[in-house]
Amino acid sequence: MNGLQIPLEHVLIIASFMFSFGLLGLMLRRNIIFMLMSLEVMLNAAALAFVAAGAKWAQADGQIIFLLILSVAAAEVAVGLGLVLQIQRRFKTLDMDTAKRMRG
Amino acid sequence: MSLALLLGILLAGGLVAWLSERWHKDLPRWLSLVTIGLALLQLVSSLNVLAPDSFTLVPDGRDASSWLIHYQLAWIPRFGISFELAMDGLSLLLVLLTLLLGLVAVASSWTEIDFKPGFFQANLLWTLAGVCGVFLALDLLLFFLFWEVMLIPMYLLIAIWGHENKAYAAMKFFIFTQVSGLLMLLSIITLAWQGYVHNGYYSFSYFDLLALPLDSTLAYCLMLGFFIAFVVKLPAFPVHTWLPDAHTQAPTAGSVLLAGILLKTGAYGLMRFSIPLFPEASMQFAHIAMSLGAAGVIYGAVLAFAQSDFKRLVAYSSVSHMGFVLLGLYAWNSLAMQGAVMQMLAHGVSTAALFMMAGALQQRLHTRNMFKMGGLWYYMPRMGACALFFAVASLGLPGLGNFVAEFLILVGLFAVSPVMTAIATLGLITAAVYSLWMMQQTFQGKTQLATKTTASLQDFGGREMFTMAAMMLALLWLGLYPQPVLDLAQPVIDSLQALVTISPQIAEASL
Amino acid sequence: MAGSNYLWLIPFFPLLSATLLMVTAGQLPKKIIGFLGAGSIALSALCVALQAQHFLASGEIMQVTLWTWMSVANFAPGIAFYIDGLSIVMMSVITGVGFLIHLYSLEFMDDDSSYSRYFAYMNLFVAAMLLLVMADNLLLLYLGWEGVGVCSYLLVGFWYRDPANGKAARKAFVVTRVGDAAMALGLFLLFTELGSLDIQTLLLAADSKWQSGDLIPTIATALLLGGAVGKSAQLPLHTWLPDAMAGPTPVSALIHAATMVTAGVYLIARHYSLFLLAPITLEAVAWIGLATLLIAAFTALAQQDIKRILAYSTISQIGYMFLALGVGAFSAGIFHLMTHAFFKALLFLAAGAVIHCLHHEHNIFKMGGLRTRLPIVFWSFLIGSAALAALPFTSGFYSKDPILLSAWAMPNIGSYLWAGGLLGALLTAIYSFRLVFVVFFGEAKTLPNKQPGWKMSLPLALLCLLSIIGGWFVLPLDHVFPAYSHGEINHSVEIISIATPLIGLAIAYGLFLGKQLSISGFTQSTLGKALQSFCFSGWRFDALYQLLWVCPYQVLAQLWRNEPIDYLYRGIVSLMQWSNEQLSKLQSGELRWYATSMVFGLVILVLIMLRSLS
Amino acid sequence: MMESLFYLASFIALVATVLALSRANATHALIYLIVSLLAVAVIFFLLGAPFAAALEVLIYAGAIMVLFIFVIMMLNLGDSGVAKERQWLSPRYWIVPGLLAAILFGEMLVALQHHSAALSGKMISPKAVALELFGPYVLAVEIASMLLLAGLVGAYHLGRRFLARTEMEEELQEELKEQEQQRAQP
Repeated sequence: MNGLQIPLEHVLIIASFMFSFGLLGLMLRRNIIFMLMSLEVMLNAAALAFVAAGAKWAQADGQIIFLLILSVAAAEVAVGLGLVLQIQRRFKTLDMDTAKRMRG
Repeated sequence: MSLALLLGILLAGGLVAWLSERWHKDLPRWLSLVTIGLALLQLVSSLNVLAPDSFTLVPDGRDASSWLIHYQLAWIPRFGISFELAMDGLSLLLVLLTLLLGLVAVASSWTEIDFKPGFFQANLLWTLAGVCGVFLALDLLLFFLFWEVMLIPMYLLIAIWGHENKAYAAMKFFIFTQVSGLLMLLSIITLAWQGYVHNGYYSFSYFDLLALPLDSTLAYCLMLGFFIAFVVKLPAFPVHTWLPDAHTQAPTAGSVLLAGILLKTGAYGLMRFSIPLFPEASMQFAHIAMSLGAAGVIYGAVLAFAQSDFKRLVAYSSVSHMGFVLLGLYAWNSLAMQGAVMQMLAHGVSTAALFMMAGALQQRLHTRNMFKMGGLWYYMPRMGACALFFAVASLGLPGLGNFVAEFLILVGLFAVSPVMTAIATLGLITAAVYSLWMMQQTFQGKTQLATKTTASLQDFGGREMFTMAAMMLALLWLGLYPQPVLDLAQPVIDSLQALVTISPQIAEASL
Repeated sequence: MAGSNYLWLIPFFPLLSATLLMVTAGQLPKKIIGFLGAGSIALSALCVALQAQHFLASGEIMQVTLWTWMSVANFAPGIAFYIDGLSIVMMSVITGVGFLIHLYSLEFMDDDSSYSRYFAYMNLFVAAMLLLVMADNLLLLYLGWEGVGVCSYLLVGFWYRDPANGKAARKAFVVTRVGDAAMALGLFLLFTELGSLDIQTLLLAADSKWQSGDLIPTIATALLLGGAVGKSAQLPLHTWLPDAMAGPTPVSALIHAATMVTAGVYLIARHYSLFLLAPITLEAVAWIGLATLLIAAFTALAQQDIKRILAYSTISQIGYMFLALGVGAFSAGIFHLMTHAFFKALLFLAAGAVIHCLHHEHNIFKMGGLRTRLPIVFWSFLIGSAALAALPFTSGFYSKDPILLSAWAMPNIGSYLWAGGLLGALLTAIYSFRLVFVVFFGEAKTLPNKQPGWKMSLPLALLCLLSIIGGWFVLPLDHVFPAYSHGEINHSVEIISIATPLIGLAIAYGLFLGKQLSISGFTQSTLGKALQSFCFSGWRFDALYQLLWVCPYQVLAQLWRNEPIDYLYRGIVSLMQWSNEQLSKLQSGELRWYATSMVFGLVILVLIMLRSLS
Repeated sequence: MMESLFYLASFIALVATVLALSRANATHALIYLIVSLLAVAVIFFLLGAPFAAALEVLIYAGAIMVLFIFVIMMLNLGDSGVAKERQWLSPRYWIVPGLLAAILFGEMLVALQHHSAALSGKMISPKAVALELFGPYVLAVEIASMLLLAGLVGAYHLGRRFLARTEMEEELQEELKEQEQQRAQP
């Protein structure tokens, strides 16, 4: 199959945009669920960049890294959502601005 | 070997004293006495071996074997660090002073310490070991090690057994000494590196680093590193503020050790390291150092007069007296340097006695505030007489050690700088003001104490009188026949001057 | 027992006795204390007498070194004695008058609880004073000098439970210490310039090194003069002596009249050849003496406390000695020193007897009519006053007259000095007989409760004798000082000198006894009152010094009390704490803040990387 | 044709992401996120990574997002939560994060500016991936497995406490108590 004929940059720009937007979400949202979602978006963007790079060099490494990212994301979400439940229980809210016991 | 044994006895004695606390709570202080006694014996026996004329030989600054005793053991050969101890007349005098004042310190804490007496005596002995190490070490890194070793037990002494504001005082003491000590470490390492550049091998030995050809700016900076560390310990005028707090809050034995010996390590350091390692830079710096000394003399005396706390007053008087030492060392002639050595010894004894007096007063009256005392002579005449003796000693009464010291310093200084001498001579007047003020507020005048307190006042007992009498005799001896001490220190001072006259411009500058 | 080998015994006896008394700390029975205290001085006096006889017979100057005190480089003072005529005179005065005063003290201090301490201090004082006059070098002299200062401090503040005594003692010590500091500087200068502190070596070296009028001897003598002025209570350091009367009266007699305060005179006389090299200083000595004697005499006129009158008269008489030294009549100065020691000790002891027998009353206007009630004291006082006023044929006359004549003989300034001295003599006569008339004549206001015993009477009698015949003594000073002759003296000058005290006596009689004269009109006027209180306060020197030195020092001490330097370090600590607070605010616990700051850091990092890439 | 499909998918991915992260309602946001993930899966496929695309759909859009939905439902965030989210999304909160994100994006654009390379367009089969994965990358696989195990344990630990005493449970127990009391009273 004769694949896609577009410059690598375009994919990377998309990935960058998604990454930046994920960051924006992370900084903007106070609800921890949205923060986790933003993280997912960022991870996904990184994964996209890897896969694109793998496609550029016709190597499998990109996808392997994607796999690893996937497992990181899964673990992170599992633990993260567990934390969400705990936060809801302790603080009766998901607003991370009220949960600041880590203050120095 | 004999010197290492001396340090070993003190360190091990401390450990044993600590452990002995489990069997009986009086045991540690006896063990402490025995340990110091053993150390003294060890010192004397190691001196006995020497030929009598070796005490009058001028040691060659760069030849280790010309010293009285020299001992070297490889420690970290890769960096040229060795366990190198050596003794000349100066170290001998100061080690003797250390051990004798150690006995005084033990005696002064005889009934004062109830809480963990074993650990107290252990810290006391380790401080002594550290101080002796400082006076003996000739490897710069080993010297730094001992410098720290004496600091930590002292810190514990203040922080655990101190008075009401002990945490603050101990921390202040620690930080001042530590920060300045780190500057010294920096200088030591840079100096050793310069030695590597010049000699081609690493060495931290005093003899290898003496008279390195250094770039003058670098030498000046390195000298400042040493100077600041020593001057903080001395303490000289602008960096003395740890001392009143530390002295005031420390337990009696701690104050005795601090004032009697620890301050002398600063002066010793200046004399042994700062000046000989960087003679040119020190010469350039001499005027500033002397100004600091003169400022300290006056400033300490004025502040001593302003105090209401007995111990604080004595502490500030130490600042004033150590200003004389700084003046003497940088006046750079044998009269003034002899005076500085004498001042170290005489001040060690007189101030230790005054601190012991303060401790005794606090134990009896539960206050150090002089405005709450007064008229104590009536109730405790023996104590009053002792206080009077040491008060007039500290104001420089001729016939006592402090006078000899101050007079020699000032005579020597006059040849160098009459103006400085005039300023420092004002210190004689201000010393009279605060010493007599102290006597008036404590032992003379109307008593401010409740009758209940005065009825139960106990005059000095046998143990205290014995200690005091010993110190009085020491001061009288230093004041009337100081020649043995001067003879012992003279070769060291000669060798110092021999080092200094290496470069001709120094001789010019000293005129 | 005579000869240089036994010289050390002289200061040794009092020193030993003082040490014994201190070590036993009052545990000995009173008899033994008294025996030790007075006996040691007697022994010492005996030794001095033997030595003096030996010296007068042989004329041999004795020099002995007990041991080398310290030896550093070329600085090697010894514990060494140098005995010549001057020293012999001083030693005789110290031990002779000293012994009489000790004897007197046995009774005077009898009911005091600190009997032993008193004699310990007194003996220590005598030892130190002997060292001062026997010293071969300036350092040992300085030891004695400071030693007598400390003893004076201890004895002035002897009754330590009254804070006022302590204050007086401290004042005495600190004010003299100011002079001592100047003297110490003089010592440094002399050593630095001449390379020795041995007095004889030093004087010789000075003679060969300097010309008369050189700058360095002028400075050096000025500094020594500072020490002398402090110790001898001369202007401007005289304020301590009147307050020093707080001590027991025999102390005032011994220390503050006969011996210690004349140490300054001794110092200058001992270094006379050095002072001759500095004519400016020598003239200053004369002027200081004159100013002091006048100011003190005026002040004495206005005092009411019997001891303070005597104290001011002491200051005034030492002023005469300074005047004598200043005009170069050194032996006249020393002669006056000796006669003054006799009659002033006599006066003080008599005053002490009055105070002792009169319930410790000091105010002369509460006394009166004691002539019949205390006859021995009266006669002593009368003789003493006569000698003090230099009435003809008393010892004071023979010593004061040469001083005035020598002053007259001074070129240029001589007549001023003479006139001033004469005015002083007039005032001296007035105040001394004012004292006699007010205390011993008139109606009795307080009745004595006891009579002096033999231990007090005997010294009084002996001192009376000395005060009368002291003028005929010939002092062995010919070889010490250069021969001095004041040449032809106008006879009218001599007659005026003799007549002046008599005029003073007459005025005093008219004012205080016969009441033919009255100055109440003047004393009641505003100006008169102001003048009187001005004189009473000692010309306000105390207030001036309080304002100039004491207050600023106290204010300075209070200002610095809390360590200005420490504010710097506390500032560093505060800065650390402040930055800690600020930085820990960053650690807000807000997740979004962390994220934002991380992104901020990321942005910066990427920027840096971009820059380094391009 | 493939190119336009790529751009379409990209467009959808971007729009869906933006929408997902700017929603007030969590469930809506999640749906948009799933759309975004599916679009990315299409891009993967077009980039020649079918295996990655499949996993993206299965695990990301499938498993992970479902986990999100479960949690959101379990927390039962109601309308009040939505209102609060609206309030938190008011424009002034956007300024600083927006600025930072924009700068970062700009920086990345600058970084990408100079390099220009076409894709190879080659398909990488799952077999190739598997060979690599269990060949040189076997250590990474082990590490990933450990990570997952840790995630599993962590999630279980955190979640179990919650499950043991949920509010619902407490309510249930209170109700039971009330019932018992009612029963006991008459």
